[in-house]
Amino acid sequence: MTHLTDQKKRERIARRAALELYDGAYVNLGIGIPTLIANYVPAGIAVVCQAENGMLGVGPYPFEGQEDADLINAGKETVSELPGCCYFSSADSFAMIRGGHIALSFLGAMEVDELGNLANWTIPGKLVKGMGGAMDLVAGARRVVVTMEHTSKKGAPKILHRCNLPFTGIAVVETIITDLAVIRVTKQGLVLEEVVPDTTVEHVQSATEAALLIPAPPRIMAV
Amino acid sequence: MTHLTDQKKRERIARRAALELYDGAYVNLGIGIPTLIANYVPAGIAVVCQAENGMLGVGPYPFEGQEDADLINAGKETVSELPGCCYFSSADSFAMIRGGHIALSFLGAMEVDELGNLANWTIPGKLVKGMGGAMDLVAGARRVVVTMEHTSKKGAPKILHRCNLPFTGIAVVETIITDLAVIRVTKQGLVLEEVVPDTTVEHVQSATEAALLIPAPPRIMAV
Amino acid sequence: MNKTVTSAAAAVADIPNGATIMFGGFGICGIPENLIAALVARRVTGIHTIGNDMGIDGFGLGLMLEAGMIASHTGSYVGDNKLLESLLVSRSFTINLIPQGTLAERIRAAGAGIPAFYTPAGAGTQIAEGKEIREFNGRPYLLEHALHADFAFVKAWRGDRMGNLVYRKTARNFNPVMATAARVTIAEVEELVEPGVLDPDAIHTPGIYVHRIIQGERYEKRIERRTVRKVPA
Amino acid sequence: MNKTVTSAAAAVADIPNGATIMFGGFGICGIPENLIAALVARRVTGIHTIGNDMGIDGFGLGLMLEAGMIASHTGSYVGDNKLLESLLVSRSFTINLIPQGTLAERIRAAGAGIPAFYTPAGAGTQIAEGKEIREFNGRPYLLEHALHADFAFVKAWRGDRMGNLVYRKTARNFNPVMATAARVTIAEVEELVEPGVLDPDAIHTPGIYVHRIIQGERYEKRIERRTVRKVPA
Repeated sequence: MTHLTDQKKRERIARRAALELYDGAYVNLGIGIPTLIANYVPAGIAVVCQAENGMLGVGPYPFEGQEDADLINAGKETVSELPGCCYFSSADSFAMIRGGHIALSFLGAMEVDELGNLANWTIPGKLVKGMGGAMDLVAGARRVVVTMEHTSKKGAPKILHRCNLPFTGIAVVETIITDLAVIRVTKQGLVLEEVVPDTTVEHVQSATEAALLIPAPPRIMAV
Repeated sequence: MTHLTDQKKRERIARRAALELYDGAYVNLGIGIPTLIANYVPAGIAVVCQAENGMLGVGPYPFEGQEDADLINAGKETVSELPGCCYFSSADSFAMIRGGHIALSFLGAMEVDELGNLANWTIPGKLVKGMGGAMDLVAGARRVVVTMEHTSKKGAPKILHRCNLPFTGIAVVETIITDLAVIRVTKQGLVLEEVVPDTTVEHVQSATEAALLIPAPPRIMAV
Repeated sequence: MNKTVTSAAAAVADIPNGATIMFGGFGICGIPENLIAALVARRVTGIHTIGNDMGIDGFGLGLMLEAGMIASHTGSYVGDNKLLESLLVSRSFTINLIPQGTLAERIRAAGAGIPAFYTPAGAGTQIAEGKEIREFNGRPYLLEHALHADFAFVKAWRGDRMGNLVYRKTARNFNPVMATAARVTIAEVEELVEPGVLDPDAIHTPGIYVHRIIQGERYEKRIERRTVRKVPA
Repeated sequence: MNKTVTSAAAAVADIPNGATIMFGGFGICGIPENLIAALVARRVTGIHTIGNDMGIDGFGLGLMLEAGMIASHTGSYVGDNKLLESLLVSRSFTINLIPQGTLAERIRAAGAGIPAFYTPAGAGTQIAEGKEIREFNGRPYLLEHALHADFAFVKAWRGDRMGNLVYRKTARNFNPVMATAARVTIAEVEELVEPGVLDPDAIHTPGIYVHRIIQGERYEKRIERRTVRKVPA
């Protein structure tokens, strides 16, 4: 198996996640790996990115010298405008999110389990930084896609039978995309749909606490 | 006692109601007599009129030829803009009303009773036209002032011990201004505060079903 | 991204009998004239309409009423349509009357993912019958539920092909909130422009809420009550 | 009607110790710099702050934190202020964390006369503890209550002396909704204009919500995370 740098892993995840996009999709990209997805939008596809602080049509980072203190994304980074963008208040932004108008929400995770439960906001005993908009996003977006490294830095599984950490949302995750595999959350459990070319189904299962269902041979994940 | 035409009665009521205004007040003027109040705003006082279909800063009827189909009040009449006016949606308009931001709501009434209950939207057995925004206005405005003729066309009292008609709101009316008197709704009951110069306290009481309290000699109502 | 549909007829072509449709407008101000006309031309039936009122005889929702297309109406006021009055008197029509603010807020709730909320409007009245009543700070409130629709017809002044909309003056009214509350929102505009033309700070309805947009034609924009002042000599 | 106050100091002169104050802004974008500075200069104490976050060390609400003026904070995120982190670790500070959308909606509810509403955010999580849970269409929702304040400090781009406000780009964020939810709303603007200058169709906060307005001075408008692309050669 190839040993990838963290940066390569993150790019691999983002590249695969971008294949979930479709023309005309309204999406929210979380902080971290999800932010990278914007770099891999397939050609011929136009998506509209929402920033939950109050913008649709978020563009790339501004050119040097064109930064505007009044124009940031939810990660507080300076961004630019795309034609057709618009602004709205936090209340209107979360009405949009909660009301199911965002097609796809990509988020990172500390843990995901086979019921689609998600934990990504706090570790008991450690500093609580706050959930920000994550609880609203996972409750409101029509599809929640978790993008994360398959295991922790120490190699411990993050895809579990049941989450140990406090939940961000219950039964909210629909798809998990990692540096090793694409996993779909179904009523029957976690279905292994794709694996990367440089690994095996057995390795993916060994890096996963939850049992993976394989109703059909997994496809090769595009990397 | 002077016999007034209906038009004179309505003007008298509107003129007295205008004395409830104060500089900087945000007010909603209902259909009918309340609409006339705008004609009697005391000099030196600026009030901002709200139209619940989505406008603050409603101006007078437009000059001939300047009517705009996109600019109407809640009575569906063409109106004009005053400087500093603004527009908003129906949802935002009633958020404003329900949230207690309108200082004064003037409405007509079929019946008012000594608990401050108001009936002004429907008569059983007759055609129901709908409550429009009246229930929201009486529930949300900080002060509700009823402006109406003291009795029905047939001379029957409209200020009752208890309303007979279906309620628009419960314990919502604070002041009643008629062609005969100004009456304040208090926890103790209806207090007769002012009577018009051309009538007597006895006459006002005889035209009123509810008992009128007179803790202090009524003032002369400005007509 | 291009949500432009070539005609009002095409924009409403898939609306089935029995659909629930929201109609923007207050009286006949800010109503989707072209979409209503196209729907009337299709003669779909059993439509459940949601709108503040039913306009006037011969214009706006009045046209659908006259064509016998409406199975029920939900709104706050009906008093300005004489045909509707007579249908109500003859009890041949179902109407659901709701306080105007509650109507607007129930529609907003549907768009905003709020299944239910409490409101003071109507507490203690007929409107409260059968509803949950709850006290907050000693005052009674009614539980009201989100009001959704299959389709929303909205009318804006200007729009772009991504669906961003700007309304003009009091023609805004119920349009923006209805745009958020339907499975499919169809907008008609007086002027269709390219993305980037509308000021991003001044867009009232973000394009995300609009699924189809048409350039309206031949706006009548009738006035219900023409009230004027004399021009001073 | 003139709501103009001559200085930030005058605008905040009556704020007592122990007041609950909402602060517009997301991070340090769209924060009421002048009003915060004036309040810090007064050294009022025991303030209960409500805001999405607490900005950064040395700017925004961070200044009030450093001055020891804050008794508690209600918001959705605290991660970008190191002093706050250490206060939380030492348990010398009370914080109430709320999902960002629930925070925004609770504030909107306060302004809109809605005492409580149901939301799906946080159902099944720690956030749900002690809260009423209710199913609608088979899905659990939490009952959340309106969140009011004594004062709201908001920052707009332009405003007029009647209190009408227009925000710029993502500096809008929590400002408009907070403007509706306090007994006294104080606005600071980069440019104060006469009534009639702002386009009535493009006003974000109607003047009715604003009680005092000041022309702000010397805006720093710091950037928290400056991220840029190279200009192509």
